[in-house]
Amino acid sequence: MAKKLGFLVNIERCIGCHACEISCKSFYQLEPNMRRRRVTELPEELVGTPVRAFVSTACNHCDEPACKKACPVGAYTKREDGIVVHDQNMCIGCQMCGKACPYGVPQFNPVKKKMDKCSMCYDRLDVGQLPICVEKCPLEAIQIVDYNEVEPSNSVSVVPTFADPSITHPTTHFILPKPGKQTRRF
Amino acid sequence: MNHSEIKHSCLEERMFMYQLFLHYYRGDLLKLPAAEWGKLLEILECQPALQSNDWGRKAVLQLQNMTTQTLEPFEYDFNRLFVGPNKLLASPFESSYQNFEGTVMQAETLKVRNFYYYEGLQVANEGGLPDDHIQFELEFILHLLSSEKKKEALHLFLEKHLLKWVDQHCARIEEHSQSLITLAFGYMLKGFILLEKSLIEGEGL
Amino acid sequence: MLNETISRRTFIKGSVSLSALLGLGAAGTQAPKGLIPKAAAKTNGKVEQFYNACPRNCYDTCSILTTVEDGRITFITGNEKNTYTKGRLCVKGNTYPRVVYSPDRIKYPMRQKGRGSGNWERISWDEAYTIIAKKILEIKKEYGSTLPICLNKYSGNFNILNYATEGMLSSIGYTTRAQGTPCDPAGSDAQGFDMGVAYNNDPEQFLDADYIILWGANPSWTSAHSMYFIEEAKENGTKLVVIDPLITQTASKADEYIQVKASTDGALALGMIRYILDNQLYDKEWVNQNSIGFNEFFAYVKKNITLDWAAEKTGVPKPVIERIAREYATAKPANIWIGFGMQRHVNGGAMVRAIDALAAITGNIGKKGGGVNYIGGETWGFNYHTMSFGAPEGSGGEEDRFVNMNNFGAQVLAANEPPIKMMWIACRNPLAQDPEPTVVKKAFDQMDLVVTADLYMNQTVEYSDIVLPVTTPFESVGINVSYWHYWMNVNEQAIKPLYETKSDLEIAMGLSKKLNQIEPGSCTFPVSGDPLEWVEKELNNDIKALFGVKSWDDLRKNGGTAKANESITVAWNDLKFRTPSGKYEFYSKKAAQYGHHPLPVFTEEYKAPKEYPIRCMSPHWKFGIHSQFQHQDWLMAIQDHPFIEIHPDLAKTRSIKDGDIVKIINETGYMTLPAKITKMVPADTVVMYEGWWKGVNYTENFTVKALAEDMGEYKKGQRGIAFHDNFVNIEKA
Amino acid sequence: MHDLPLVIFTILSQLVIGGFVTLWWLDRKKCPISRQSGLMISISLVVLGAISVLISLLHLGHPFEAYRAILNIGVSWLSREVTFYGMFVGLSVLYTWFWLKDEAGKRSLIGGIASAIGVIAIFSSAKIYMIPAIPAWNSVTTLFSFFLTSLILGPLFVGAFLAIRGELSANISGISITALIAAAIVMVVYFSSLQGGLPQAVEAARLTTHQLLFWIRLFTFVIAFAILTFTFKNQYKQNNIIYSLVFVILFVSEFLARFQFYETAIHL
Repeated sequence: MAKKLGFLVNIERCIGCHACEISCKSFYQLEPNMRRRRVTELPEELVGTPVRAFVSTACNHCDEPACKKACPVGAYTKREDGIVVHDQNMCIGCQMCGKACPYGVPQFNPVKKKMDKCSMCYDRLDVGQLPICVEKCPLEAIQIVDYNEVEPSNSVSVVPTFADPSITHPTTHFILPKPGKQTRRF
Repeated sequence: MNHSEIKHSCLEERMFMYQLFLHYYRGDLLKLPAAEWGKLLEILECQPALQSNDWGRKAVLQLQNMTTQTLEPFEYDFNRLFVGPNKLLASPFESSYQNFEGTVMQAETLKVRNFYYYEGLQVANEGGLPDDHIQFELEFILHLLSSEKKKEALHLFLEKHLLKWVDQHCARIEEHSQSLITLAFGYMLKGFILLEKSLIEGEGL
Repeated sequence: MLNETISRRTFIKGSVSLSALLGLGAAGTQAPKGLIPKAAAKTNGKVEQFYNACPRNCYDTCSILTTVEDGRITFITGNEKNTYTKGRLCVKGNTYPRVVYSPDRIKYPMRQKGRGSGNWERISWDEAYTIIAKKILEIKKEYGSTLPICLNKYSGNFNILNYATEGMLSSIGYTTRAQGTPCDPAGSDAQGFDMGVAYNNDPEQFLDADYIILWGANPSWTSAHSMYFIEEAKENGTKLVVIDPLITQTASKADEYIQVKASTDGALALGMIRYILDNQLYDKEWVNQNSIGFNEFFAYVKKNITLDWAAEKTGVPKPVIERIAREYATAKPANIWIGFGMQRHVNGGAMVRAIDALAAITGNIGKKGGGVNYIGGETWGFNYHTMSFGAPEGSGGEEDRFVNMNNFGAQVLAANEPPIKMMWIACRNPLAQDPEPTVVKKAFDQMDLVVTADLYMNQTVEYSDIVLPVTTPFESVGINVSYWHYWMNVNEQAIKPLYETKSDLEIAMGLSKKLNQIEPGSCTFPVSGDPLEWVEKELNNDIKALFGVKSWDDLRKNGGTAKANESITVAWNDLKFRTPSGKYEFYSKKAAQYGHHPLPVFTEEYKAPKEYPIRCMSPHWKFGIHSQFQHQDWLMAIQDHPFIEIHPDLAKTRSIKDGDIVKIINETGYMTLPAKITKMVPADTVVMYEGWWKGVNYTENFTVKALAEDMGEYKKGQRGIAFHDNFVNIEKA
Repeated sequence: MHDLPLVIFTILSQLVIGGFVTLWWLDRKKCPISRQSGLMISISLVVLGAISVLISLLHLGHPFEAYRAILNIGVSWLSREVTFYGMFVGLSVLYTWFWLKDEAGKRSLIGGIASAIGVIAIFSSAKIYMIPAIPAWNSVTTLFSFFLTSLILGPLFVGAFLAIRGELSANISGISITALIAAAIVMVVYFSSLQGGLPQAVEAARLTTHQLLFWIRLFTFVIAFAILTFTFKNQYKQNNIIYSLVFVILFVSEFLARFQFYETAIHL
């Protein structure tokens, strides 16, 4: 059976440090505001008690990628293993994919005048290496999972700020933080 | 004058201008005493290239107004623009313009380095100084100008490198310059680059 | 097109005159050449890898793997051979390529005409050395000693070879030194009184802990690599308790978070001790065999401490104190990590002593996975060869004179006979990082010469006479260890130094050479030497044996990183304490000698003055280490302005809304910055993160007074600053 | 604002298609239109069509590679829009040719095919924007409003043109008033559905109504409606000045509406 690769983001472990984001940027030498992975702050009341929580997201390599449907030149392909790949050589920079993606993943690169997005480092995966963000997360909070093999029981497919997964069926899953006990003065 | 003579004189004139800018960016003019500036001005006043365009004329006019007082802040302003220690206001590195975040020693710098290699040259302190400092690019152009055979390479280098960024560089000088001299040289460079552009367009290739 | 009317003759004349005028041949003939014939062997696409060490003032002190292509760095990441770094860097480390190749680096030695004027002239290294050397000799002549020369160097780069700066100054005679540390002094004294010295367990042993209390520590932001082991432990069932006045990122990860009133942690520890003693949960055997003064301490607690008092004092309900005390006392082993922030109070040292006592009575000290972990220095046994040359013969004065780094401005101004006339600043940014920056500036004004060595323009450089450009770790050689983990990391030179940058060691040699040229024998520091030889001289047999390496070069060839022998990774495993009694000292005569209560008693916290009722804390920021990194644009792209965190209840009383500009003010100074309304801070406290200076005309220290901590003299020579006892008022600006 | 080329393109293309269909319809209904007038209108539509295509290229990162945009016609509505609109413009050139040649039969046939393709083009165009990622767009009202723009601007354009030429024989006011009433209903439905929709839709509605542009849009719309109603029964008033004026007012109105459509779109 074909693979269905997706990111599994462990918010319980994520400390919002942005190392995933910057290591990816450094490795691919992306322009300053280009981010293939982004860390965003979640609402303080995410788990009931107020905490600092972050989620790291990249391309969600959806089962029904809206970018692929929107792209007029067919620059998007979904590989057998589920990775949605954007061929920058074909891209004409119309930016429809960025509009159509519920997660706003494809970003317009103002230098190349083309769209840019995470490829799950498929060229690294193909030679047995992990994606940069997975390898470089100091907390090992990002994993690649073959969802055809395991459906992590403790994971969810949506967090606040994350768009309705029924639109494009993203493969990214999240492990939510367990609420800790708090004794607060305020 | 016949046709070839015009070209010849153009070439020498160009070499003069490139040399002047090379000296300028290398900092050779920083310690020039006031009297010597007068002589330099005299030479500049009889340069056909300078007199032939607005920016050049503007530059010479600026320099004619020079006094000993204007000489003093020249060095400080030169350093603020091109040397430091502050954030450079008009970086003399090509990559500061060609690289999107202005980082030096990236692909843009390597392209320049490879051009030098192609001509059998390298920066003396390679790795120690980014290869795309304007001073090296000017020196490289002078090297290419010295031989008719290298004309094609010269045009390619000008088009791919110097002409691509110097406009922006001059704009930043205009924006941040606080000294009459740095501004004059900014104008002069801008005017000269315009001439170079039209020359290349004229010669086609 | 070109004007044809001007004759060729005129023109050639011009060209020749230009060259004559400048006293140079035409470019490319006699002038120094920028371009030279290419070396034949040069090829493109050569990829090499080097080991580097992150030398910043950080627990994690990472081992770095640097990829270099065609002589330029293309990627910088962690070294996988180091089981603490684990092949990964923090967010700041990931920005190193930009740190090296930012066009904004300081490139050349420069001299400023008029301090703060921004009028800089470029000078050669030789000129720089000459100016400095002449000034040094002039001062020596005028005052009969070099004491008017003051060094202020601290933690910007902990490469062992960087002690060359201290060494060079010692080599010219006796000088004045900024002494002490704004970092850990009170806590280090406390642990010194209790155990002889601060000594922590290997942080990789969080995995062996059954129970972890992070007491005022926020490793999520300040030690991401430790946080990995803590999260792993949590996943294995270890309970993580975080005690902190703020809901830090780490507190957000805790199984249990306890919000203690700032500066009352000692009361909480003593309350827990009272419960443990009352309930016979303490380790009688451990206490009997390994400590002195337990009975006196026991008596103090019984007499003075009650749980109700502790609850009242700390704001933590009694049942919670009881439960945590029971859990901690019954977990084996239980691990406490005391953060530096917790002791930045006027009673910080006393609080650390109380927490130490808690760990001691439960027998957690000397146990793998346990301990009361604060800081350690067991791996720092280098030769410090760079500091070994001594003052030259005939130096005036008898010994170095010290001023307190934590009250630098005032003490420099107060110093006389002789006064301080010259300052050398390295690895520091005092105008941004010191309390009362206006006073520091006044001290600068009194100087004849201020020399600063730095990587980037900052407030201190702006106010210097001479700036010396320094190398990044990737451009020089070195060796690093950590004050937290047990690894030693090699730092290879990965690339040529850019521009005219030099390492502190090279600067020291260069200046010594110049001094000896002008006045032979005036500086004992070697005038030349290969940094590779220098670094080998740092390793002695003990340290080689400890790390199992033959030499620096051997380590370089074998992974670039080595871990110390297991025998030292469990603090006090042999239970031979380095106190006068050789035991754990609940009762410390040493403490009494230094004017403290001999027992770990509670001392009162600093009380808020009426006009300034709000505590303003300035903990470390996740995108910077002090004033380093924050200004890098890769990080500015994530967060481009400082802010102040305010609890919604407090904000309401001042009608402050999220994003409003707020003025923070007290008798020392004021600043204005945007508010972030958040429940992460208590309603009696506001938080402004430390080290932000780029793009603003203030620093977090504008309201910080040079208020001393209770301890610090014993181990660091000077007390620290109670940074977190900073009281202010806020209003909508 | 980087979507401006799209604002202009959609408005112009819908105007052109609407105008084209009107011209073809009137011509087919044997309303007397002189060859010269037909040719002029037809040419002006071709020119506007060409301009709209050129402007649409401006929002591409690589305008010269735009030809590749038809590659993904199997799934991409953008590809379909490009293809059908391209075909439409091509056919309108041919149509113009038959005006020039004055071949009424071929003209009618080609015009019919082109009209059908134009309708498909508008449909494709609307479908591009009906995406869940942008709740304010993801509704059938987008489809209606695109067609209504066409219906509001197209006939008026031709009507004004014919009125200037003195050849207007059909009551354009009727169509326009109907279109405006429909547009008003769609507007009401649109805003009430936004209000009851996802938070991003509510925000889009809030943003829209908080801009001055919205009130100018409403004002111009009402004014145009009033003028048209006033002229509806009075053929004498259906003159070149009135139609030109109303066309300009409505063009501004529709332009503003479309501008806001892009400007206030909140992404999920």
